[in-house]
Amino acid sequence: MSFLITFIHLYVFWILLSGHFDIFHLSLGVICCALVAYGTHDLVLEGLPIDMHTEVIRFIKYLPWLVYQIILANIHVAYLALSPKMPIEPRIIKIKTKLKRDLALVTFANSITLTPGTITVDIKEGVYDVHALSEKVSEDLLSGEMENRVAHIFMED
Amino acid sequence: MDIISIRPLLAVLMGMIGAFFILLAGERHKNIREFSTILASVAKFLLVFSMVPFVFEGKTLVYDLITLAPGLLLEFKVDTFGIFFGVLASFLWIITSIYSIGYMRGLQEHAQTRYFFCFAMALSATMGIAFAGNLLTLFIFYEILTITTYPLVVHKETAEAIKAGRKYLVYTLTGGVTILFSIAFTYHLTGSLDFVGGGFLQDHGSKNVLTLLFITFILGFGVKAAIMPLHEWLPTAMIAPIPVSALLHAVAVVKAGVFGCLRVILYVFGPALLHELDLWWMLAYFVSFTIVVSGIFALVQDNLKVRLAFSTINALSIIILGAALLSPSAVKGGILHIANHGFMKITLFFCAGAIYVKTHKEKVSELDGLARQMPFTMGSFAIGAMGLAGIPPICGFISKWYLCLGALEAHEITFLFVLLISAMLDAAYFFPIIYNSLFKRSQEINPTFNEAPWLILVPMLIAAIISIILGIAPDAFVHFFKMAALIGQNTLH
Amino acid sequence: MISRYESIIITTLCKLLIPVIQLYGLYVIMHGHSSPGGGFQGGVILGASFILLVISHGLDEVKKRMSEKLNTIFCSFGLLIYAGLGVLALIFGGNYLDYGHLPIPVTIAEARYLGILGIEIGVGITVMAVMISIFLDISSVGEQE
Amino acid sequence: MIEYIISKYNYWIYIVLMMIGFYAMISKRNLMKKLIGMTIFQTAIILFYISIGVKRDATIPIVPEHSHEAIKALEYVNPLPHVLMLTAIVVMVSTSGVALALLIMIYKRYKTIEEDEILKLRQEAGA
Amino acid sequence: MREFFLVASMIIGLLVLLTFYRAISGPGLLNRILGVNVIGTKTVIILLLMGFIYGRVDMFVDISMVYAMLNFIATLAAAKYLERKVSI
Amino acid sequence: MIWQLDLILLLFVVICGIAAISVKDLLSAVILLGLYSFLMCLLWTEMGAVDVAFTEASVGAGIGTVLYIAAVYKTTRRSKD
Amino acid sequence: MVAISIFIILVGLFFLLAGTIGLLRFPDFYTRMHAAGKCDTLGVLLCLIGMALYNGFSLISIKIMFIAVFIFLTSPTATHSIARAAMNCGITPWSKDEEGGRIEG
Amino acid sequence: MRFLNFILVAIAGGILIYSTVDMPPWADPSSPASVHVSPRYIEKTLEETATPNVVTSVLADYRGYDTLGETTVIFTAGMCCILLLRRVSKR
Amino acid sequence: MSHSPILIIIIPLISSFFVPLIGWRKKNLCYPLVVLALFISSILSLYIMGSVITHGSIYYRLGGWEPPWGIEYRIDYLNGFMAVIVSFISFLVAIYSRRSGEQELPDRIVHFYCIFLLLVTGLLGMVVTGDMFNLYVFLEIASLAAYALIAIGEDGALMGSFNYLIMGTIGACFYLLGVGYLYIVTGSLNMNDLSQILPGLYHSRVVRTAFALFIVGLALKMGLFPLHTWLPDAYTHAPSAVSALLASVMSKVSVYIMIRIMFTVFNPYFSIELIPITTMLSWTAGIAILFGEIMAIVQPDLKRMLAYSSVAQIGYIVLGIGLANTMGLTGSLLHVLNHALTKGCLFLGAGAITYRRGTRDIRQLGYLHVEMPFTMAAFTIAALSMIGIPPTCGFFSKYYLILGAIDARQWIWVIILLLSSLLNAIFFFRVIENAYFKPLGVIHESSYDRGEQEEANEVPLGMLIPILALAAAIILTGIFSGKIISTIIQFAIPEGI
Repeated sequence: MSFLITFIHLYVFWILLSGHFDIFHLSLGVICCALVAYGTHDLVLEGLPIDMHTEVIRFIKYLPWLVYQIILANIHVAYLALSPKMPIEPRIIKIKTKLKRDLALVTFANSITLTPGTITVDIKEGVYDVHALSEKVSEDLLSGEMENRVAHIFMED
Repeated sequence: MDIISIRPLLAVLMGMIGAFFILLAGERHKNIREFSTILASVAKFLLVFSMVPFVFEGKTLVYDLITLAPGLLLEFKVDTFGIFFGVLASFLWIITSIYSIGYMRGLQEHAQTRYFFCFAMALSATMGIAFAGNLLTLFIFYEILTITTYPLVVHKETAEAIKAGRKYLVYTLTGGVTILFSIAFTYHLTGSLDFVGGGFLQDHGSKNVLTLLFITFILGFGVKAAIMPLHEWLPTAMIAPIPVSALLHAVAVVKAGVFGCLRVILYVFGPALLHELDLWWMLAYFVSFTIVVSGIFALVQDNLKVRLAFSTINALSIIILGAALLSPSAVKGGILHIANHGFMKITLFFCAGAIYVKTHKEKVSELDGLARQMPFTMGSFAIGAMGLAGIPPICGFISKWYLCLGALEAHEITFLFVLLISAMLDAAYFFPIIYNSLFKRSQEINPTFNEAPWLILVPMLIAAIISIILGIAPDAFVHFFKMAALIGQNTLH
Repeated sequence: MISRYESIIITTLCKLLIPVIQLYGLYVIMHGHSSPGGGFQGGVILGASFILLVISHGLDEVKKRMSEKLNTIFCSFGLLIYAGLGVLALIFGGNYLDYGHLPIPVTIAEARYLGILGIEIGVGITVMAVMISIFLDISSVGEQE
Repeated sequence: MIEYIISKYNYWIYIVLMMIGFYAMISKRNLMKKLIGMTIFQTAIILFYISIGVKRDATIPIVPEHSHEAIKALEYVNPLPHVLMLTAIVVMVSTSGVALALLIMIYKRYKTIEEDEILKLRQEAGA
Repeated sequence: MREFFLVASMIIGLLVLLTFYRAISGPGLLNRILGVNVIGTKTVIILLLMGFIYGRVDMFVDISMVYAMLNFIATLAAAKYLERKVSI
Repeated sequence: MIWQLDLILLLFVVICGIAAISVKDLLSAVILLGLYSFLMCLLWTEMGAVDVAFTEASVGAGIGTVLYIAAVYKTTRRSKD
Repeated sequence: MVAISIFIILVGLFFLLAGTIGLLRFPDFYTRMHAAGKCDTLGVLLCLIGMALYNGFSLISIKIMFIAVFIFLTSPTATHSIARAAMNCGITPWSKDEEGGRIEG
Repeated sequence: MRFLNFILVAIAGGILIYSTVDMPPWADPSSPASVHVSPRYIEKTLEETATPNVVTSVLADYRGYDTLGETTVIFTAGMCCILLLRRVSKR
Repeated sequence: MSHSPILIIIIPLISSFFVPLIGWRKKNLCYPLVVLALFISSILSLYIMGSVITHGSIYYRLGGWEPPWGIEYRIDYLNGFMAVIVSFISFLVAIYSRRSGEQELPDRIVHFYCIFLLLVTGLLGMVVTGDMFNLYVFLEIASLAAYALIAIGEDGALMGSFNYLIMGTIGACFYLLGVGYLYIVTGSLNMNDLSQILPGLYHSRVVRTAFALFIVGLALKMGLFPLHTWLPDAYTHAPSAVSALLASVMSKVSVYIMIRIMFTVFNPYFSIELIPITTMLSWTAGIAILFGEIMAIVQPDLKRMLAYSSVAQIGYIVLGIGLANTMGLTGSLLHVLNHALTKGCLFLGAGAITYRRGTRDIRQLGYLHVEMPFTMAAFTIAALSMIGIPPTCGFFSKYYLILGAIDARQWIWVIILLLSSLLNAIFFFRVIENAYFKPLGVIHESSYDRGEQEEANEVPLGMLIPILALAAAIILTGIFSGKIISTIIQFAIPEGI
């Protein structure tokens, strides 16, 4: 099962990569994807959920929001960098999270890191160490909106 | 008139085959080892001897083995001079073999296999030198001779022996290198290295170049011929066992050097060229110096073998002097002296060996009254010594006579005097030994009859007797006299 | 450098990335004809994916997927494909490495095309295996005695 | 003169790079530094080769697959140096690999990778 | 349009030059890693821009993608090194 | 060939090369070597050598630097020069 | 379309510039990391989108977007790993109060 | 010693720079390297090997033997590393 | 059999792929495979030599592409001669390597064989190829293999190998750069093609620089005097089979390339008349001879002595090239063969001595002739060949070199050659003296006493046979050197000298 899922995803990727749609290249793709999927399916799908469909859709819905957040924060950081006084107040904040699954934890952590002004330094037993560049971004983070949205994706809310 | 014959090759190989069997027999089967030594030596002598008639018919036996280089063969050519040396060396090997068996057994030496092996190889090389048809072949066997005699020189394996071996190597290899250079240069000049009676270097190269070439040749061969500034190795090498000194340092090795010198003088440069370049008298003066000085050196030596060594140096230079004078009689005498000196000197060395085996004495001063204990030995010694001093009817007289004649023919009175002085010196350093052994008494020596073992005694006596016979009838057996005359004819045109 | 990376972020992400990288490596090998890339580059990318696996998941994970023995076999096998194709051409009457003589029922040019593909695959396999083995050897010296 | 400089500058830069690497290889005492120099050296040579292949106003050496026009060689960069340099890069990587393996062995043996210290250690061991 | 991409790539080149200061002068290892990482990301863009300049972007995408995928391996390795060895 | 980029990149490469051999910390030198390889890759792409650049990209980013880092890891970071 | 893509690329370039300046100006390693890793992310993303737009809808554009995805995946990971390493090495973040006492990574 | 090395390097560099004088100008389309052997590769690659990527076709076909050597180099390197290092890990 | 030029390369190559595979299951099978592969290869090389003699040069197009575009194998007398030397000596060394390998590297024998085969492949590939770049590739195969093989030797081998790696890489890179310089002005990589294009460009600085780069690069690879610094360490500490192979074959292959480049790719007119390279080569070679031999005299370590002697012998060969006349080159080529045989025999003998005695100190070799009579006999023959005693082969090459020097009217080389002969004698007779005529030194720590040593304690047959074969070959080559010259070497000398 996990083999098949991996295989299908990889094959989509292959078709997008390969510009050739003749039988020869497609069958090459089948062989290659099968090889890779055989080698790595246990690795990839270690802790993936059963209801993948919903999660993917939710994740895709989550992306625009994330991009929006990134743009907002980015402007802020650009301002910080370019303003002559450089009004930064770096700090480390700790966030206790309710997320459980690895993937959710990672998504949240990477979202934090992607959002300018905050970097996940470490995760230890459900506590995030986040380095924040200024008070504004840390408050945004502490408001918990992002965590809720991530939790929503992975149905942990 | 060249006959293609495998005999020269066989004669050369015989020693190697013998050596192979010696190695095979090893230390375990002493009798087989020694038997094969003798067998090989006899076979070799017979082979060489069988070629003598051809030479007298005026024919040359030729055998081309392989091409060493384009236009340069490893070739054997048995001409008069070659057969002369070959017969001498192969005959002396027989008696030396018998002698060495006695000597080695008598002293219970170590590493006898190596000894006999190297001996056989050295004789093989000597034969190769004798029959070499060109300079390169000669040189190849010359170097093999050097290498195979080295283990014999260091046979005793003491620090002193090793030192002597080193000295021997340094001298001879340097000589070899010089010869190599000369050969290469000759090849460069002429494109050929084959011996031609009367020389082949005329009209090749300028005068200076040829002079240089001659000097390097003589320096190269002169090392083994122990011409005076280059003689240092010979007395040192006397540390070797007596048979080694006897055969190799009195006959094979040094004679190979002389042989090389003569080949160069007579067959490479040739009398005409040497006259043209005025090199002959340079060489003659050079060796005259050696003759006189070595005689004087010999006088002051206390060690019997070293005294003999200096006597050898003396005799060798006399031979070269004969060749250098380039007059028919001188050449004849010089060449004859190769054989005569060989027999006489080997007698003397055998005597020294016999004395050493019996009494372990090496010093001249210790030999007082020995004649009573070892009459045969001292008798032979007397024969050898008288021969060297040129007293008739021993063979040394004949050669010296012709040498003197040659000096007169060449209108060089100086060299006549040199020869006479050398004879006197010879007498001066040998006769006291004889005198003392006969008439002086010593506490250490037991005056009862106590000769050396027969294996030692017999060869010694044979050598002494042959010396006398050759003195009475120089043309006996293998016609050494006739050969020497022929060589003179062939080369002096 | 052999143990598992302790950060969950890294392990998880690498887990997701590795198959993609591997597939990309294969893509590069297979499409060397019409776009840049080829056996060596693809092989290196494949090797890099395993190196990434070592870094993120530790040595044991890799040993499970690519044992030393398998690795050695791959090392030789890739080159054998290459040299073997050459020998095959030799047997079928061409010169060594003359793919035009391979017994494939297509035109000579296409036979060469396929021959090139074959050797690219061989090169890729060897390069991957060797890169893994070099990295493992270098980074595991003295750690598993 | 200016024209001369302009027409050759690429070659000169490669020489400069190569000399940097060369200097590091023969003059640095740290073995790792030598290896780094070696990489720079080899890369400089590769740069030189690639510079040979460049043609003005030419594109990368991948020809269009289904074009019906005749292919003109002048429109494409010379591919041969690229091929050679692919091999050279591979050789470079392989050499680095072996060199690093050696380096690790040296470190295991001598506990240092400074050449002079190793020499001193070996002299002490020999004396 | 080629000119625009050229200018864009020149601008990024200049940015790389600025980043170079960080990468070379440091201070320290981590800043260098950071600088190199940043340059790596910029490289991806320059590669693509060059593809547009040459007009053959389909050939250059692959290289960029390699960088996008593999660029962080070295960083990870170095970071892992630092996790073990405390002294800098 | 794009000579404007060419000039800039050549300059970078030289600076980077000098930096890589003059840094005392070996790990930094290795990192700079990785940077050097990036720049080389860019340079070669710019000269039209796509395949070479591809190789350098994969080697520089995937294997070379990592190997060096592993080697430094196994040996030492300190260097006298 | 071309104009839009040029505009987007220019914006992206602006963010890249801001990030670079931040990289140069910020006082310590962690803050620089914000500037470098993050401003870049958006800048790169915008540049890529601009180029994809310019290229039009084709497989190439999809590949370009793939590049963006990969950068989004790898960039935070790399940043995180460095940050973690720096933290584990005991580098304390700079803060306004104790300017002198910071240790550089 | 350093100085000596520097001199050595300078001499080597000097010689190399000296020789650039006679090189064809950079990026010259009519340089010998561009007109002698390589044109055939570009013009004939599709016809002879059906491979649009000239580098690949040259690498794997025209000069395929070089590539065999190249792969052997890699193989050698791998085996060398195993030979040098793996004994340690096996014990 | 028309494919034999490629078969001599790919048979060892493919076998080397199989070695690790087989070694995983059965270690014992590796050795026969290696020996078999090298045996076939050497037989084929003989066959090739034969057909070169009967039918002239052989051309082989790899991949079926005609020369300037594809890679071509072009085997003429010079090539074939070298191929025979390389394959035969490596075959003998492979036979030898079994027992010594078992002792020196017991647990790594499989990969040792694999790399050994790769080394031979590289060397053979360098020899037969007719393409400049292909040569570089095989050069690197051989070099990498050599680095690793040296490094698995004893204690000091690591640094030796590392230095070799650095120097060798510089050398190879110079070579590569030279190829590039030729390519930039000619656009070709094929040797034959180059030799036709180049004469018009002889006044170009690029070509001259390329030539200088080749010479320097190859001099580094072969260990010519000022660039020899890697050589003694590497040869001393490498496993004995490896140092035998490296010293006897690998340096010769570099020499071969030098000859090939000087006289085939460039023509003799260029190499001799236009630039003073021959003079420089002969001066360096002369210094190398003296330096190497003087250094060899002071070495207490047998293998180190041999290594320095190698430096000197490389000097001989290069001197012959530097003389650049027929005789000199004949001597040079003959010395390539002779030194390959001789040094092989000497290193293998030294390995055998180490195998039994566990020491390489020359002073502790006492009574070796009783313990290992055959080995010492072979060693002695080889030593005599080194010194240049006829009828061993070393004499003849020296003779030709002297002739060459005389022909060139350069007396200083004559003197140096003659002197070097004596210097050789000094250090080889030191060994012989110690082995034959000196009792076991008191320093010797092992538990031998005089009574025990009288027993022969010869090395195993597998090690002995190659040594004896080489010794026999030394004498045979010496005796038949005229034949060799008239059938092979005189045709191998490039035209126009």
